[in-house]
Amino acid sequence: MKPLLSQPRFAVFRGFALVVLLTLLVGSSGRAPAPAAAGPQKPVTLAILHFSVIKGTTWSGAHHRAAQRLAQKYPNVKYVYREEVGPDATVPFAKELIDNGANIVVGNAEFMGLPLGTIADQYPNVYFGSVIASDLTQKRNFIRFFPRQYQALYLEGLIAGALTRTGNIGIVSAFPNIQVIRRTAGFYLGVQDAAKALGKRVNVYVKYVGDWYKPTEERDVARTLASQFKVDVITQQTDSGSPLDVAQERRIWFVGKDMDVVGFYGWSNTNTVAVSFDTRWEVLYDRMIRDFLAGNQNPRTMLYLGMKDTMTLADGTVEPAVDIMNNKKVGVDAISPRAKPLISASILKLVNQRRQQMMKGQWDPFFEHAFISNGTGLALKGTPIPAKGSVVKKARQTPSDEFLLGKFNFDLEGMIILK
Amino acid sequence: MLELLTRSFEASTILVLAALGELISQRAGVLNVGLEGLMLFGGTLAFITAQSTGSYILGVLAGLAVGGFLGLAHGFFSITLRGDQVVSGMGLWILSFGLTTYIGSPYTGPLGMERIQTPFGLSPFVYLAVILVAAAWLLVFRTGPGLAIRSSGENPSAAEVSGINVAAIRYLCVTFGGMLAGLSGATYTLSYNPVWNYNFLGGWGFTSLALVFFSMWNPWILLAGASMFAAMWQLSLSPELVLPGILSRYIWRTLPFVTTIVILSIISTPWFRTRWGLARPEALGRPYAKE
Amino acid sequence: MKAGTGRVRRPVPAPAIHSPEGSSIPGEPILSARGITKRFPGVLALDRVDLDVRAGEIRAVLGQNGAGKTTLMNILFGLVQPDEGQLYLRGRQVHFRSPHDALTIGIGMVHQTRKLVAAHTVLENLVLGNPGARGFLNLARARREIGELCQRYGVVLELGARVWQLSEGEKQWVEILKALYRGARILILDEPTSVLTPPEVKTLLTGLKALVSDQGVTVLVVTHKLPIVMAVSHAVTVLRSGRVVASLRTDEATEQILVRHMIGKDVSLRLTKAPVEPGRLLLQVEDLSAFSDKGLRALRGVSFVLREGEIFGVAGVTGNGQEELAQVIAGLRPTAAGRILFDGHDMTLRSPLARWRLGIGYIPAERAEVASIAQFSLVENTGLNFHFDRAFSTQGFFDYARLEQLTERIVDTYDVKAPHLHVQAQNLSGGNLQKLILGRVLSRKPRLLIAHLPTQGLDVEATAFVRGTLMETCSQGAAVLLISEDLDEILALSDWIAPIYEGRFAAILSRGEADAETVGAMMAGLRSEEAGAP
Amino acid sequence: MRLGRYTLTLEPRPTLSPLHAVLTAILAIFVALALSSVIFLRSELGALSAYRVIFSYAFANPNGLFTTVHRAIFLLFCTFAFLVPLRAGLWNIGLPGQVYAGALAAFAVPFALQAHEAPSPLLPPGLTVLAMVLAAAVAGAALAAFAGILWAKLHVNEILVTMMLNSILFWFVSYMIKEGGPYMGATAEGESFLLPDALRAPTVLGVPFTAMLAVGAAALLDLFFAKTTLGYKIRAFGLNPAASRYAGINPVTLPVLVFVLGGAFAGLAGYHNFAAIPGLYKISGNYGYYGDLAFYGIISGLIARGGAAAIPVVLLFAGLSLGARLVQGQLHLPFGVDYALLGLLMMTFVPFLILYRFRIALRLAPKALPQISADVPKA
Repeated sequence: MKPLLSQPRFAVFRGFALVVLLTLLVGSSGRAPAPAAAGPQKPVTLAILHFSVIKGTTWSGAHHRAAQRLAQKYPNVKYVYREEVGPDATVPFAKELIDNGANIVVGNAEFMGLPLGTIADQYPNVYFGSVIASDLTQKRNFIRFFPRQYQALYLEGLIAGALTRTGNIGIVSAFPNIQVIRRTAGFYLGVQDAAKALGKRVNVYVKYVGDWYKPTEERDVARTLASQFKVDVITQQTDSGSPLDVAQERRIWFVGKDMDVVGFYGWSNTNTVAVSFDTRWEVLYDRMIRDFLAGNQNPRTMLYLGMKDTMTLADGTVEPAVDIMNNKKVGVDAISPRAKPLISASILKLVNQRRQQMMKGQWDPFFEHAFISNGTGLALKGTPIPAKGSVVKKARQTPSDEFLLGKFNFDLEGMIILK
Repeated sequence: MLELLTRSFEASTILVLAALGELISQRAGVLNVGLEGLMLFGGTLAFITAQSTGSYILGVLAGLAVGGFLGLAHGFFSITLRGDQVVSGMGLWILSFGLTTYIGSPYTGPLGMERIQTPFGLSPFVYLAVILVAAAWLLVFRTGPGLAIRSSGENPSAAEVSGINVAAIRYLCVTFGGMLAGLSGATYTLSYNPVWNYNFLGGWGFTSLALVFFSMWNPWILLAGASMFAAMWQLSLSPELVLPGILSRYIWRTLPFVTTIVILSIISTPWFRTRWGLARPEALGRPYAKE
Repeated sequence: MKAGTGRVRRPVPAPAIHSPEGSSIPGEPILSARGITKRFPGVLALDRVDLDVRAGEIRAVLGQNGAGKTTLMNILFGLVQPDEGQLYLRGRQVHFRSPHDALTIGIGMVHQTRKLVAAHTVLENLVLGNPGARGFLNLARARREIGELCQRYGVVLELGARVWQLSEGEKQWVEILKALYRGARILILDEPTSVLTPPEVKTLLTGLKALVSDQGVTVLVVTHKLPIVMAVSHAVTVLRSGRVVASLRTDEATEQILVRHMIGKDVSLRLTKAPVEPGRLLLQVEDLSAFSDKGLRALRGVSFVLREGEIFGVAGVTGNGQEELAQVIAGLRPTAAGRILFDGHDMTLRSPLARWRLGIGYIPAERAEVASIAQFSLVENTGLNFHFDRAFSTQGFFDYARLEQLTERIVDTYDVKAPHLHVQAQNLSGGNLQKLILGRVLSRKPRLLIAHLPTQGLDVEATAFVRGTLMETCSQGAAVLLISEDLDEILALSDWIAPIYEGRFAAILSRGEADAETVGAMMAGLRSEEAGAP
Repeated sequence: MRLGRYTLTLEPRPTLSPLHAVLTAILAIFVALALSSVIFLRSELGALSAYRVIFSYAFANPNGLFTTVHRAIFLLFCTFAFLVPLRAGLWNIGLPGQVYAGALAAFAVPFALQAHEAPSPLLPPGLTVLAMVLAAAVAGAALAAFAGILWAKLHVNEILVTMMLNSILFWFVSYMIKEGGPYMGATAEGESFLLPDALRAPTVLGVPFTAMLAVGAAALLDLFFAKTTLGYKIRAFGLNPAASRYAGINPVTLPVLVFVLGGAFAGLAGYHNFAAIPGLYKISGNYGYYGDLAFYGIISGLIARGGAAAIPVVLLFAGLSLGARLVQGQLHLPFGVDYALLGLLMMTFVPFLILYRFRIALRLAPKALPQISADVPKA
């Protein structure tokens, strides 16, 4: 006969008692700021105002998926959203969501920054967030955020530069603005590094559509690049699926942006998509949620996160804020199995090496490379386009975030902008 | 350059198909300003059908069917109920604009099917359009039914007393016009840009309508006009190929529309009208009531 | 829906006819109507009409405007379906759902308002709807066949010409040929002479007689003109207010009898304007030319003068530039050449509004389409001539109260029959509408009145009223430019008579110089010496 | 049409009563709402609850109500922009283009005065706002007048011209606000510079003063058509251009005038939408939404056919468009619920318009008559 109170049973009982005790303790100290450890119990509602439709766009789609992942990871995080929120509806929808319990309200287009900023003071306990809006006044609970996509774009550039046979790469782009120029610069630096390593000449053509979302025009622009400029690798800085479709039709390589369209949308396959990158907005939202759960009255109001910033998902995967990704695979594995044999081992090695370095925070394409102006770009008030050939930033020098987000207004030397 | 022409032809096919149906319908006296709506609906249902069944043919048939149905509805409003044709047409446009956005939204994205074969580098719809233009010309100008159609649009009561069933002719023509508009939409979503997006036409239906007026109701001139507009469209998107760096790209983008207005104005001048303008069907847009 | 495929029915003889007049017309009827009744909203258009048409005869159907003649013919042609009654062809009951059915069994109709496609060629019009034109058009064959047909009837037509280029007489022949080409054995002609010149009328009547005697075609002629009836018909049926009031052989009838049947009482149609002392020179038209809508020179150098108190009558068949003349003087059409002086001032370039203000009033021929707005109330319609009048507006506001008073006065004075002043104009009959328009225009006290076809389509009483009013207007010192197809009207009212042909005045005759024959010949394009004018 | 022993015919109504018009419009809207219930079948909530969410947000929730009112003002101007030419028988579907033209002109005022960066010494803010409003009206009017002149002088189809102008203006706005365009905002993200605080529209109870302009215009418009000679002339022209020309109404100036008036209203809509609504205060070019919303003006114009009558209609449409987008997020419906509503409203409206104009008469048909016999000899 075993003793009445066997060890295991007793353990269970003891454990139960401890939980009850803890619960009582926590419950009684409810008015005090909750300690970080007790975070998972506190409910948080993340509200995203999508400026566009979710389905069919890479931008809002990526935000949508990010929020769903967070809701998966944190049982206490609830995700609510509104689609196609025009400027006039930003404030009323935000207020309505707050009235229904939203704690973090995020607008995923720049134009929402201003309206959200105006109501930030009215709701001191709510965090507001907007993708970068550089002319905004700082507010305690107003968070500006953006991922360093240029890092992933650099890796894409390496792969694209290695893949091209014709030596022509095309970018279907929206219209010159700082974000587009910055992204394109990252990609272009990668292409040129690959070209140098392989000892070949690669032209990068940029053709602007004039808008973010013009499916018919995007298609015609992509087709012009393919047929007139003989590009055999094409990428886009626009939002519709047309350029991808052209790549598939022309049987040329497509390099994706912002989202893994093969893995998550099934819009294509790895026979067309050589590589893509994924923007993990959840890493940025995760920072906000953690700040909120910590009861931070002063959250980090500037989140400019890159590959070295990570979070752990519900299934245990650790993911950086941006990473190359394709068909749910990351790193060198993200490169399409059909494309991989076409890329020299040295480049594959370089991709892997740079990625590892960036994830450790030891390297950055914008630190490494000089910025030499092409004489083209975007004239801003007070910041004219630097003259062609002028060195704006020397190599091995860190550009400031303010410069990258608000002043980087020129194309890098050697890019071909089609007018 | 050849490539630019190829794409112009493919773009013009969309315009030609829709405008050709409208031309026949207008020849019979029924004006359908809701062309854009019929194209949107035809394109959307063609896309959805093709994607769900994996068959282009079924997709095209769906486009034809829904276009025909909407044409028939326009016929009912304008022929049987004798309503204002512009009201009914605008109604169809806005209806289609709204409903296709709703219905198509879950299907946003590429079609994801093996491409339609392109014999000699051009989509089969291009050849189909040219054949239809020739057929329409023969029908309208060389056959008895064509004479009946033209008479119904010129002077319906004269046609009626000649033993023509004007209502039937108009119904047939407006339905046929709807079918072609549906086909045109299907051409867009299955061949020209096989990616569904809301309001994907962005005004091409109205351009088609303008082309009908421009064509002086002659299919061959229609074909020429559509090719010209499509070439202009391609030029406005890729001016660097022909005239690099003259104008802002945004100003270039306005070029096809500005040209349309200019041409519409030219063909409306008294000088032009007294020479060519007699082609306008006399009873166009007017409901016909039997005595 | 194909006609002629219906079941074959046993012959049902048409019931015997009970002619009100009693006089029986011998012969076997080819087409019979029994008890035909047709109602239109608010009107009983036909009331139990019986009609027997005999094979190979010319049957006249006589009646005033509104007697129901055209409705009856439209029923015989399948264009209108009767509410009650039956049709019999050679004793067999038939039912026409559309003109197609009637055409199939050999009934053709020539309509009063031309039913031709103006933009098409003569050949295309003739072929239209022909059973032979199902597939590709064989125009060469049709041209040959129609050429033969033309030869047989002695008609000269340019088959490749567009219909709008033809004269009215030619168009008439196109319609007749069209019916014959379709194999019509029964031909219905609705007011065939209304827009023809006297010589054209003569040719037509001769042709019709030949059709009947040589080809055995049966002809129904609908008219309100007694001379036509007397000249060609074998028998005549008189309709009045939708009923058959008489049916008799023409050789048994006299004009007086027919007039009595037609009108129901003896009415003197003779109104004649008293001669006046010519007043001040008011209107001078010098070498005026204008283009038609089709861009053709429709008016070619017309000159005349008009003094106060005079009526200047322009006689002619529609389509010879009358409409352009009226519109150019009213300011609605630009002048191609020449000038117009009003009261000594050049007003060639003045706007229509300025001309209203100067005292030029215009009554267009299309009273429902141009002179009034169907959906407007009577008050609002009156406003058409007063919206620019300072007396009727203050600070941009329209004085609707005053307008209503004026309308009421017009309705009373001009005997306009209307339920109330706010009824839509489309509910008025033609005569009442014309009286309203006349009253409205005359309320402006115009110094010059342009009256284009002022009595067309009106009944006898309304016609008399309108003519009387025109003369009264003149006696008060106004001048009238009267444009009419009705030679009687012109001759009765005008001080000066100008026959117009192809945009030119053949002559300008004083009332003493003018007689029906001369003017009629000039309307037909005969030069003055040929027409026997002084 | 034949139905058994009866024939179905349409007969024009002799008089059109206003009460009947109101009833027709209300019935049409109800039928449309009933039809669109189908949309909500996809959601777990019933249609009634969905409508409750829509309407309670649009009209009972203070946030929603303000936005509804903002949109209603915009729609009211758009409605008038469509309605005035329509009364003259002309279709102004160039609302989006004229809205943009108005906005561009309104922003041109502070731009020219250099007041978009620092308060301008040249003109006090109040006068600047006034100048902006006037400029917006003038620019909308000028753009519409272009279509009007082409129609009046050459009879170029106004639907086509205004539609083409929409596309032209869309790209012209892009030109102005992107890539170094004169109005480009600081980040060049496709938006214009931000209107300084001092130049934002004065508000009354939180509602911009444009509300008063719109409501005032509604009342004046009814008065205009019912009482003035110009209103009379426009109506006459719309019903019968030939008769109005006969009556001395100038066939060139009148159509141009209605387009000018309509365009001015659309220009005001542009001012309101981009310079008076909180959250905007700048021109944005890359969202198609304004154009789409402007098209509601066409429907409310067709339904209301009058100034004051348009007010409830635009309030309803503004609330529906806003509330539908809200339930779409709430009930996880596919995008486009509001567009579907737009379409269904239009579809039900067309037959109801015909019912308003015509009376359907069901009459006993004449007895079925035998077919014609086949053996009739030709000769």
